[in-house]
Amino acid sequence: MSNKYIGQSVTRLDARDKAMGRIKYTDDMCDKGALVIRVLHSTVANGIVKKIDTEEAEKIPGVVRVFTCFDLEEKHYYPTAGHPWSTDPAHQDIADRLIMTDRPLFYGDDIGAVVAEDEVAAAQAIRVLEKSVEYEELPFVLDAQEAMKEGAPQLHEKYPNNVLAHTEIHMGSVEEAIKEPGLTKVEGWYETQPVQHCHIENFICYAYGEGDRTVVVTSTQIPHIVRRVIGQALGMDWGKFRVIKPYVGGGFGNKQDVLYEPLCAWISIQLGGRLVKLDVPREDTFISNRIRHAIRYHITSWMRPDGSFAARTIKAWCNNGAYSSHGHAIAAKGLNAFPQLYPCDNIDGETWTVYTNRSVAGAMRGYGMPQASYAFECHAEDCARAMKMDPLEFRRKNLMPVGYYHAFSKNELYSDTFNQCFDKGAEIIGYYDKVKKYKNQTGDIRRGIAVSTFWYNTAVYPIALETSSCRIVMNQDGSVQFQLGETEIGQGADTAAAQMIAEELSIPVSMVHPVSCQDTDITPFGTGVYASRGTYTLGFSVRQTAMLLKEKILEAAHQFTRMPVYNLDLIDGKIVRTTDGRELMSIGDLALSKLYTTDGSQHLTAESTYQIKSNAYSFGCCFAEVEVDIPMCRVRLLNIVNVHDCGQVINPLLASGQVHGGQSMGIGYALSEKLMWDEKTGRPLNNNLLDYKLSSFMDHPRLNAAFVENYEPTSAYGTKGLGEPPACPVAPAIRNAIGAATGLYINELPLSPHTLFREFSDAGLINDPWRKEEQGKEGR
Amino acid sequence: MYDMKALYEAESVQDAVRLRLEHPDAQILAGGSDVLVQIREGRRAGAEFISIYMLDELRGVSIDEEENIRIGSLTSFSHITKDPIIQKYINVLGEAVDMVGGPQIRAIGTIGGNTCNGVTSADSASTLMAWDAVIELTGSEGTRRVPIKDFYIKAKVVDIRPDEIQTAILIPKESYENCFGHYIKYSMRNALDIATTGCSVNAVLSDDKKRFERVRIGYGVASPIPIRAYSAEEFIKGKEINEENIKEFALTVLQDVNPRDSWRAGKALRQHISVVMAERALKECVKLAGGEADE
Amino acid sequence: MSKQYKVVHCTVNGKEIEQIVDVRESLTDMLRNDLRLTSVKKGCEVGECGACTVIINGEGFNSCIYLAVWAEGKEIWTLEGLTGPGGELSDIQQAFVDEGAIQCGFCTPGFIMTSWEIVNSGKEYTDDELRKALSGHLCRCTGYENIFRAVKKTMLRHLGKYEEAELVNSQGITEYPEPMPFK
Amino acid sequence: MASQLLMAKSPEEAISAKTAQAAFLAGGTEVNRLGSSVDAETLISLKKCSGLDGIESDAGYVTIGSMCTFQQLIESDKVPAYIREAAHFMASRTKRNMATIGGNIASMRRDSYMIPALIAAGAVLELAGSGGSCRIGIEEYLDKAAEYAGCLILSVTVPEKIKLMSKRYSNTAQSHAVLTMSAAVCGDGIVMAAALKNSGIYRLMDFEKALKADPEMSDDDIISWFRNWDAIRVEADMFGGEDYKRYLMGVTACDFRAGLASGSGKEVES
Repeated sequence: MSNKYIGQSVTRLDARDKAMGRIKYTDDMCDKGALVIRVLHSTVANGIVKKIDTEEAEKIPGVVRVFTCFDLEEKHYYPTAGHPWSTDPAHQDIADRLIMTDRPLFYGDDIGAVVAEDEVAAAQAIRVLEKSVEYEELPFVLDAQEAMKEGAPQLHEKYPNNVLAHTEIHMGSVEEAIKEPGLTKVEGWYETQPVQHCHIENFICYAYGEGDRTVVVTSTQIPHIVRRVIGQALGMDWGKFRVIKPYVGGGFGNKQDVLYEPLCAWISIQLGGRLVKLDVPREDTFISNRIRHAIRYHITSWMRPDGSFAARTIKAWCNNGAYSSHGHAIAAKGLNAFPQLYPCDNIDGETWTVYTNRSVAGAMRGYGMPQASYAFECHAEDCARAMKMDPLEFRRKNLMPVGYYHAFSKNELYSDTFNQCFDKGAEIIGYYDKVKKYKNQTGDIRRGIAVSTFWYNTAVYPIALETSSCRIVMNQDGSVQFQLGETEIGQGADTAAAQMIAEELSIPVSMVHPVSCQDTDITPFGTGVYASRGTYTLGFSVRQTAMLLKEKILEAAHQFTRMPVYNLDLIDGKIVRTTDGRELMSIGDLALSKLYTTDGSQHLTAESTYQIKSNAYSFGCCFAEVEVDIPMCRVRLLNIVNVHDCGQVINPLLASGQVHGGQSMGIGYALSEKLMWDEKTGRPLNNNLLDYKLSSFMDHPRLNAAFVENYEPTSAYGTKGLGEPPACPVAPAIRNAIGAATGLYINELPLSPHTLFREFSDAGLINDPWRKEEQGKEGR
Repeated sequence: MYDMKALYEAESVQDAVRLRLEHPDAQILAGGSDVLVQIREGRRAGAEFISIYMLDELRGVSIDEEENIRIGSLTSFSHITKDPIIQKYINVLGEAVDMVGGPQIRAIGTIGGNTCNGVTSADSASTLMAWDAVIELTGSEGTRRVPIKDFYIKAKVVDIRPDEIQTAILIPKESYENCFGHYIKYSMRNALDIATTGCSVNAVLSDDKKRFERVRIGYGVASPIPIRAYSAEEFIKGKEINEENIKEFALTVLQDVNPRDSWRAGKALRQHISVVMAERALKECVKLAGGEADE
Repeated sequence: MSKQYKVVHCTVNGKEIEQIVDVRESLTDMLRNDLRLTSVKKGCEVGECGACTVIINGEGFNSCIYLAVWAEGKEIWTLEGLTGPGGELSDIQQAFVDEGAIQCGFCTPGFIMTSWEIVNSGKEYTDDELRKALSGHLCRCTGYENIFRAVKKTMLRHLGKYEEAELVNSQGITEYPEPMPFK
Repeated sequence: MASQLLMAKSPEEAISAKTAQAAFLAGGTEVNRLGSSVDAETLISLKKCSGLDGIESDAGYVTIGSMCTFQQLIESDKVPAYIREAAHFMASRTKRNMATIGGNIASMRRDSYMIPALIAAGAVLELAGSGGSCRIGIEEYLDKAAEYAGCLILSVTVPEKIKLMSKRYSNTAQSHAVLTMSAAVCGDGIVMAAALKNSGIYRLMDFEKALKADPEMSDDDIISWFRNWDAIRVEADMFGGEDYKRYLMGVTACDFRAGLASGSGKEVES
């Protein structure tokens, strides 16, 4: 049956309020009288805090209290990752963080906090305190492979050689397979860089006492998990906390970690429940929240003359920064994807997650796949070139075939999704003509076009618990409110859920109201949004709950119409007798009657939890066309098209918005974004929005999103993940397009002027007569 | 909220001068797009400030009796770009300041502030340097005029006396008469960015448009303060307009620029870009002046 | 050291305002904390992200690096002022809603104020000029695409070019002229 | 609501600012309350006005500054007991911290805590007006209220040692009194005054004469005297019927006569 609301570009439910400026984010809700907290950060990359002299700071007018790492009576180490908890200790995240530590492990670690009446006094106090900390400085290490070597500084005793985890995969026998004659070996190192989420609303939370409990209002993706972690961090019952999540100004994974909520709650408690607000300045967001894992790959493939893979090996070193946060999950996801994207019988793969004295890496849109996609697709391009095959044809030949089944995750590729996406994208951008047009150019300014794809799945089954709960309450006029554990952070989860409920109950979307701001005291349990699970996961509990409610509605309808339930249905807000199509009463009349009847009055409501035991492949591709100005070492992105198979699209307008956002993050990842540290001092160099080159309006061409809708059989409404996939294929597509234009295929990100100048000089594309002697392999 | 010990608001230029004398260590606040940010970062926190933002008398562009183009020091970047006199005689300055930050920064930022904070990356500085601008300062003893190349002393230090404020920037007639300029800003992104290197070239061609009568070239971020590449200017003076001379002109700039090596950009990259920009900017000037720069 | 206060007289969203401020306050502080106009957002406090943009005497400014005392005698508009008395959205606000130009919504207020200035300027901006005029705002959710569409459509409608406005969504792929040796 | 507030630094400044549309603001319990009887364009605050808050005793008399609050009176050792007792009639401590003696007099409340006692004590007010300052008895001030309305009360002077009794009738400590009466020995006779809610503040001269003429009047005679006294207006209202009010005055007069005669008057030494 054709859908009435699903698949429609329904306007975002909160769009009007946001366009009027009356939407309330955390800072907008906080009372003016709140005290301001500023965190005191370590100014050494590795060390021990011997003493912090707080006397001078405490004298500054306006300073209310100064806390230091020595004020913790008991040290409660806690995990910060936004993962569902597990009763099996082997599955629990590593609990290695303190709200304030006397053992800073990176420049920007939290060693104290100031509470003041306004931000000026707080900043004055911080500047004074920073000069009155006595450290025992220790040597530090910033690179992942360096950190694994003997003699490198050890961050955590329980993890020798700073290796948080090391996993391997083996299939068939590489040793044997490479003995086959006539094989071509292709090898490459691929380097991805640390980047940051840069959501425009910095992390912010405030806390105050209420009865014998503490309320924490915070900008987060995972309110229920935040409550659990605050309890763990403070060594108190989890029920002693109530977490409220107002509208959020972007998260992208940074707010899928528990950041400063525990410290803020603890300070409020120390001050007898006073209202305290902790808002993180942009400079601290860059280094003291979470960043994306920088991963270095070494991939080798042995190709048969017909362009198929005989054997493949992969090694990946994943720089995790100073604390575990999400731990090995990011590296593991990349490794797990390697044998699936380009299946091969003989594969050896291993990956390490390594501690370094750098900002903590956590979840960021793609969760390891943008890095892996860059390595896999650069390597695939290199293999295609080695075999003198058209890159697109090479991919069509080697990519995961239809019907592929992955035993561990029970995922299955039900449709010819790769080819469908390639065809659609090639047609939109005019790929084939442009490939011909741009063959062997010679001028200073050259153009190139290329395509890349990626592997992605939806949600985290079977690696972790996948559950979603929903409550729907019907009002006397037949309209409903619904509550969900899945949080709205700008991706449109509320609107998608409303469309699903409208479809299931057959009432207009205007009668479906989200209770958007989750409150752990009221909202049914849910682990929040991450891993592109939003629409997919909530679909299960929403449909199940809506069906339960419909059952109650039809039973009530039976009471007032005498017709048997199986002859009744709910269509366009009316109770209809299916045998002859007659409309018997409106849903509003029914709801009113059922509530106020003196014979069996009942409030029509339903609530249920659904544990999801399935996953879904969500693939797609990106076509990028670039113009390279070789002398100026600049790349201009002319056109870009992403085609995604995310199953049935619930809301095309919002879905294309998600693709645009992912493309934008991918463009920055490819061309300009990179967090840098001073090798000598371990100090971050560009932790502000001026020196960290986020793409501006003038760095983007028009963005194009297209969809191939293969209904996902395992999904409640045929949907699959779409939040993260668009960020994955863009960087490799741009790299390959630059290669197509200049013949130079660069294995390092970002492809900024610095990188291009060095590579163009080495390759002789740039020859500065005055630099004849110096040109050559400059240090990577 | 900003950490200021005190804020004094000047109502007139004389008032500003009086406040400068009364509060010797108070710093001047014009548009504030740099100073306010440095207060928040801590560098200027807790200082006293004299705000001259309200002095409308220092805004506007005009031609004075000596036919200098007179730009009031508090004229905002966006107003300079849109000003008819600028567009007619020294459009390159309007283009240069139109590359500062974003539209909102250009609405608040002033050309006086941009030059007074003595930063080599200031987008207006390299062009003003290339057009031999003259800085007019007003103090208790009246006004004083300083050529811009003497105004910059060293990084972040300019020739402004304790009782003075900058009141105008003048472009002499012989500097702008049938002279055509082009500015290239090399930065890592196309908006909201500081120049990695800035190159401003202007040229006066011979009447038959075949030779270079005068060429001036200024650089930002090629040394601690904005500079002129005099050797290149000397080389090209009077030379015929052709590819070979232009290329040689571009190479000669290396004798004048000495960019430093930093994490923001390597020395080799800055040198390379300086040469490429010199060539391209000069070719653009020739085209603007109606000459033939053979492609 | 005693605090310095000053009374600021200005019009905000069409209403005469007399507000006493601490001279150290930025205009964002005054608008958000004193006048409770919370549509003005703080993203960086250094004039980079544009989330705090308000219109002062017809021009867009980053209110975070604009002293409150400088608002003396100025006419200021924030997003709250664009909505009609009965809650009617102006056409630029409606375009942001219709074109899916809003996701998390944190950069939206700043973007709409600059867009309001553009579409009411009566000028026809080329695509590059439009990008430059909007380049004072950073957004991480939308990749700027639907914002570009919303602003271009509204601009064209203001100029009476309705058919051309409807074509905006279909021009995703741009054919650029052959590359000159240099631009 | 007043649109302008002036902070007078001296009585002269206060007086020069006093126009028809301006009103003095003393403690503020009357001027600032909701539904206040005072409705002025400008308020002239006396809070910072010099010279109005002292309490001096000199040759058997005490001069109290008009801006002294009721609580200051109570806590002062110079102020005679009968004044402190009257001040206690204002039950709310917080109100006593604000209300001033000058303000209480100037507002001429029909249920004034203070005025009957001042009349009985023969208090003398020092007033300052546009024409300069003068000293008049409180009765004259009350009788010619309109004439003195523009003047500023500077101080109140009362005798230190006199025998004076006061009585106040109200439902609760906080509620308005239906009747407040005071009486004092003056020479060979008694001076008596009464503040009757919704009626007025009276010097009971007629009764004093009647008592003087027939000192042996019986209590019943006194009670019936008051029942028939038609010189003042007594009406029934929420505070009580006419007979009730007249009876109250009568029985109180009896108590005063007995109290003052037997020397057990509240001439409590400080």
